Amino acid sequence: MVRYFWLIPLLPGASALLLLLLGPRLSRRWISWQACLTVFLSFALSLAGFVHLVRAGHGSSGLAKTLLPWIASGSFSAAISFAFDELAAVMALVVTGVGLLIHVYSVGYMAADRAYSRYFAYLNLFTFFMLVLVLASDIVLMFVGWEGVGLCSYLLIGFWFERPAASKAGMKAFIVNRIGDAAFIVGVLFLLVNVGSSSFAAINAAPAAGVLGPGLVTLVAILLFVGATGKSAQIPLYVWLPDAMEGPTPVSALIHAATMVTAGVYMVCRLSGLFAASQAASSVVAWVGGLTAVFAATIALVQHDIKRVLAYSTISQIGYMFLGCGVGAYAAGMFHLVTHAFFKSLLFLAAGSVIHALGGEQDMRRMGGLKKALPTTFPVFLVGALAIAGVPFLSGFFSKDAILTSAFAGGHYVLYALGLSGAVLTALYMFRLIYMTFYGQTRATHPAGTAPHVHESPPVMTVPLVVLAVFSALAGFAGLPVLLGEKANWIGGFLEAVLEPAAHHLALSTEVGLILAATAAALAGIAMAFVFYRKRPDLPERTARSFPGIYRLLVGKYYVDEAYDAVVVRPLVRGAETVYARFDLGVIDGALDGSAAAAASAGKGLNVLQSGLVRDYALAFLLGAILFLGVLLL
Amino acid sequence: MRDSDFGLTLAAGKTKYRGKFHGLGYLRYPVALCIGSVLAMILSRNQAHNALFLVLAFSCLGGLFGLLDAPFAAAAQVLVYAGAIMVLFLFAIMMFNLREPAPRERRTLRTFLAAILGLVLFAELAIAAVRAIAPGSVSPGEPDGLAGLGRLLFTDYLYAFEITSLLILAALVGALALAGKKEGG
Amino acid sequence: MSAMLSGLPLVSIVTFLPLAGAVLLVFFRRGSARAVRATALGVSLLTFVLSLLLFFAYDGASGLPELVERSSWLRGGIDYHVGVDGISLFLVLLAALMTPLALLSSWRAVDDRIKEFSFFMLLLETGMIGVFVSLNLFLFYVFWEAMLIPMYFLIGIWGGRRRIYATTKFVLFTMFGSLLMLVAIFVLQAAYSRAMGSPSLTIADLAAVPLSPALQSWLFLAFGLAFAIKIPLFPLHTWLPDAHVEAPTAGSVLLAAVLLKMGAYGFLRLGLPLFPAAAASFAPALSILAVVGIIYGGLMALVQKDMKSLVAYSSVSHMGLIMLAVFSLNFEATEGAIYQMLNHGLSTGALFLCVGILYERTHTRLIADYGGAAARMPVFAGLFLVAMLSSAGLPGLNGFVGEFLCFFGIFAANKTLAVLSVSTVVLSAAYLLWLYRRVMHGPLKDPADRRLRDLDGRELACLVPLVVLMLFMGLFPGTFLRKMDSSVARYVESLRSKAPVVTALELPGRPGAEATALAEPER
Amino acid sequence: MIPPAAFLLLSAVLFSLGVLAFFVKKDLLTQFMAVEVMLNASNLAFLAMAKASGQAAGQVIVLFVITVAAAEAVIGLAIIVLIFRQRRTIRTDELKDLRG
Repeated sequence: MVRYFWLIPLLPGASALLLLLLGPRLSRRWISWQACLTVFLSFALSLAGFVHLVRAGHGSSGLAKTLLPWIASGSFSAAISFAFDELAAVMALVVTGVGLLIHVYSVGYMAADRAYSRYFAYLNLFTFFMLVLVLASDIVLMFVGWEGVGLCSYLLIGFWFERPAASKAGMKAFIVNRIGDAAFIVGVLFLLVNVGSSSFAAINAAPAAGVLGPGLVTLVAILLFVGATGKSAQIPLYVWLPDAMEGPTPVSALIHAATMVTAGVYMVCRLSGLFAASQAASSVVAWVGGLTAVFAATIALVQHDIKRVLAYSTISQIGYMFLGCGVGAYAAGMFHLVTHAFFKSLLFLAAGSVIHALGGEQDMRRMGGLKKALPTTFPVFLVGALAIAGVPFLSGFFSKDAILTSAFAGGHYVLYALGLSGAVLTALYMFRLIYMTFYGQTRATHPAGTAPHVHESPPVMTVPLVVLAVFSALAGFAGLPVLLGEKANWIGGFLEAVLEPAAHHLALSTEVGLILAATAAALAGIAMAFVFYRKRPDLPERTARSFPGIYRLLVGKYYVDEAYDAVVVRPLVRGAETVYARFDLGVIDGALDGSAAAAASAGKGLNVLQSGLVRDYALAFLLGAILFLGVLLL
Repeated sequence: MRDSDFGLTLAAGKTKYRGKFHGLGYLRYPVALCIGSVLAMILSRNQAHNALFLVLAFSCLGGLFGLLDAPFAAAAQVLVYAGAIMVLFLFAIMMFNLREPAPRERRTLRTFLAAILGLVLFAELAIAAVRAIAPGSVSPGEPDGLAGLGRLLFTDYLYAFEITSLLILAALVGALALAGKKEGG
Repeated sequence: MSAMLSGLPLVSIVTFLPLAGAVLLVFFRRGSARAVRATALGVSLLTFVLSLLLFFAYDGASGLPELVERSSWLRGGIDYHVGVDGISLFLVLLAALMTPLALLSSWRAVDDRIKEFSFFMLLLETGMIGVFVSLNLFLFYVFWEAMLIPMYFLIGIWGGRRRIYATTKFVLFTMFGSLLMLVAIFVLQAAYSRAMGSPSLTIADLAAVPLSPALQSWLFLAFGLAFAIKIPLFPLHTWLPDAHVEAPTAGSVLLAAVLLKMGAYGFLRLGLPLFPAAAASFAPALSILAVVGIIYGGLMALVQKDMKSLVAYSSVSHMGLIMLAVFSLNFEATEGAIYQMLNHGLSTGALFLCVGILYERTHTRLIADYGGAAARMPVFAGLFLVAMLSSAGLPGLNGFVGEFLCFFGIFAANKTLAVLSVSTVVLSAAYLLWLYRRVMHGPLKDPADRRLRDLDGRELACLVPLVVLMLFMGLFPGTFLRKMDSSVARYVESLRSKAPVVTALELPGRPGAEATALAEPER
Repeated sequence: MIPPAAFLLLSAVLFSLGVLAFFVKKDLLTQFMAVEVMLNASNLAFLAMAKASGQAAGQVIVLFVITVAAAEAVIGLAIIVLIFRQRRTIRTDELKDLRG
């Protein structure tokens, strides 16, 4: 069974193809089963491969399979070849596992949608591309998956294309991603030309082998990282992710929380050999991650749309992952990626359940008091919130702690402080969300003036929630702090086969202190939220009034969108319009029409010679003949 | 006529082939007749006379062709040119039925220019002719005669020959289409 | 297979079958539109099938032209000399594929003077294929010019409102270029005659003639101008949007898919091999123009209000990339350029077909008149999307393979230009997706408008083959690249052997890249 | 043996006279006759060279020229007749339609 691991991506791919071609003719039942089953099979295969790797222990080189000699031209070659190593196994499990749950959840969530088959076709297609990205053993093939998930993200954000906002958000996502991808391509080109191979093994080995000079390593790593900032929504290319919430909620959960947006982190981990070789590039990664973590968290504090809060939270959490990678703790970054996939998709799906229950309402100001009405959604939401806030013994606690500890251990104290303050903010905005949504009085209004009929979602939606909640709660035990023993950090050990190991070790007391600090941060955030949004609901407004500037800045999301629009988009379009009118139509075409006019007037001048008498023409002819003959005779 | 004598003696005097020119004597008359009738055509203002002068000139040329060992060309010249084509011209003149003779030609700038250019052209052609006969430029030999000509026509020049027949056909149809139409439809 | 075919003059058959079909059409009665259409389509389809045989018969091991037919035609080295090699083979296939599709696309769109229309289309096909298969310079020129005539009429008779302006501009531009080329051809022939004693216009022979640097430069410029206009290279591109906007759909399809390739093909077949030293010395300047064209075309496409001129400007941008690759003068870039020529043919052809399909329904090409068409035309939306993504170079589709090879080759030659050219990745996504959003997405412009029906069988038959081919070429580029390999290797080899400057193609002030060594072909 | 140079010179004389006639005359018909004179002059040159070089090709050309001249005369006269019918004149200084 393990031998057929290359079917992991192909199964959802085949399903997507079938759905795209035959979609509208198939029954909903068939579509649901086909879509979920193929992802389930992929999951089963991933699990089998994972078990195989665990059993084989260290020293196994993983599985590899070349399907096609894809592009080969001169010194450039890239094959469609998959590899299944520890890193890919973890990621594939997350993608197929969370993906499966979200597929199942979607069966319920999208039940009423007209374009049911199209939705599942896109979702399957996404799974396919994501798995290609994960399993690719060469960077060009990874780029196929990389762009493919971008495409699916475009398609799914704009799934309800009749809504202008959705269509616009989809386009924005794709184009912003492409900006990153352009840098990524340049990075890949540097690698291809200098390393001479596109396989990850060769690239990771290149800095050590001296094939890439130190300057080049930094340049390439930063270029690739720019690509990652696009895909993983980091500063400065994060702007598309909040808008992407226009897509269906399960899509936000799968693509814009659990899997695709973390592809950048996965890529950095995949190329950890390259990134680790450049101190400068690593610092860039760490700083961008750390700053994004805090930056996005501050915006999340003042958002009113429940999904946007989660979107900014996602940006912030991915910032943590990059922070981890940047300080050399790749395993910790990956660990956080896994736990984040669980609790963030849980949060999104639960938010979807809330939205579903309220008939499409997303504004938290019109929610409240849903605790009783949603007996399953509330507890699982709470679990997710506790996990992300970093309350001890839930998954987020361990993974975040692993990152912060590594930052501290590496001597990056400023980054550590950033991370810690981000943790406070995380707890704060998450519990703000909990209190606004589930506690207090209902503020829900209905167009008709009657209270909407709030109802809990069907089991097909709640069961995945519960499963995810269990994982969000317990996944942390895969990577316990090292102070509990050398083997405690199981996932770190597992991934060590592929990733660069974290170098630093701390004294026991320091580590305990850090854990306590993290716990304190989480609790402080929750306490603040409790005070602000539960005990003294008037406080937020008063605070806002006392710092009007900061508040407006936050609500305006630092006006980054507006700045991009004013500095990049509008000058480009206006400039192009001007150039088109003035230069293309004016100068170039004008020159042409001008020369035509000149030729015409010259013709008029020469018209004097045209008497219309045959004899004059003949005379000219004779003159020509004489001259010609004369030349011949000379 | 003085013109021709002048030309021939000029050429004869210039070259060292003087010895070969003694046979020219009896040629003097057809040559003179030919040139004279062309001159007469230029001077006369009656179109019918012009056509008849041309018949005369072309007949003389036909004789000269025969002297150049081209009997078939000579026959064709007399039959087709002097006969058929010029008769065609006469028919055309008859159709116009012009009562008054053509008006006097005025000596315009254009005529003067044309005369000068004609002289220059003649000078050039004469030079070309003399050079063409310069030693080494030609290798005399006997033509194959009429049979050889026929063979050439139906082998090397077969396509050209066939195309000419098509051309004649096209001319026939064209002339009918052009001139055959009644005025005003 | 090839043994069976060896007796047949396959190349000539493929070239002249459309012409024969066109002559056949002349004898049809005026009223029999259906029969005329069916015959024209049948002939072009048969041509395509035969051209597929060409693909199988071509072996490609030596890299030299195969299936060569040669017989003397006129004096002065003018021979009838045709054949295909790895560079021309797929362009012949492209022309043979696009013509039936273009004919099919105009099944309903053109109902005026259908006989003449079909006649010119078939004539155009012969011209296009002829240009690609000619191995004699004079023959090349004859076909090159012969192609112009039907296109002139296609735009001038069946075009839009400003068709006369557009077609005159088109002819003036292209004629201007090709006349200079004709002069250059004669000069070249004379030079060969002087050097070698007997005249020849065989392209392979002419490459061997030694030319003084000055003469070489002039000749290269004369040829280059003709080709640059055809490509079109910035700033000679302004005829293209006009011609495209006014041309009927079928004309636009062939113009974009095949005719633009003539320029790039001309550089590959003539411009560079005949004048390698001049080409190398002009390459930096032309490369810069190409880069400007990439960015300029992309920006202009962004602000177009007419769908057809948007696609036309996108062609300027894409062809710029192809030119840049051609001037990178290394193996990967050249192969990428050829591949990208095919891709551009398919994707832009498909885009014009899509625009034509929309135009047939609503009779407007203005983007602002559309909105939400995807709701009414889901199948069309899907196919349009694929065509668009292929044009934008999405991995997994054909565009990516060509684009990436081009990038790779360009990068190996000059990093700055490569980085600038990568901007097309962003620009093409921006203008195409924006177009797609405005036309296909959003609320329906006029919900009562029933004209926007989904595709019928005929339109599917137009688009589906292209989309399938896009996927196939994206996944199995080896099928195509392997047939090109030895020809391209031979081509690059000969350039390098003749002009050592070529390897150090770097802009002034920038030291030669250490990477160029890697760009040497392996075989 | 008649020297070819003599014939060539005669040909030159006739040709020049033809040219002169073409420009001096003002009616289409006579101008057309002048063209015929020039054609004959060239025929003479062809034959002279054929004789000098001993190749029959010159004679073949002459035959073609005569044939083509016949066709040309037919068409030319037809055109002249047509012009006369429409304009009632064949004077070339009155025909100015070539002026655009």
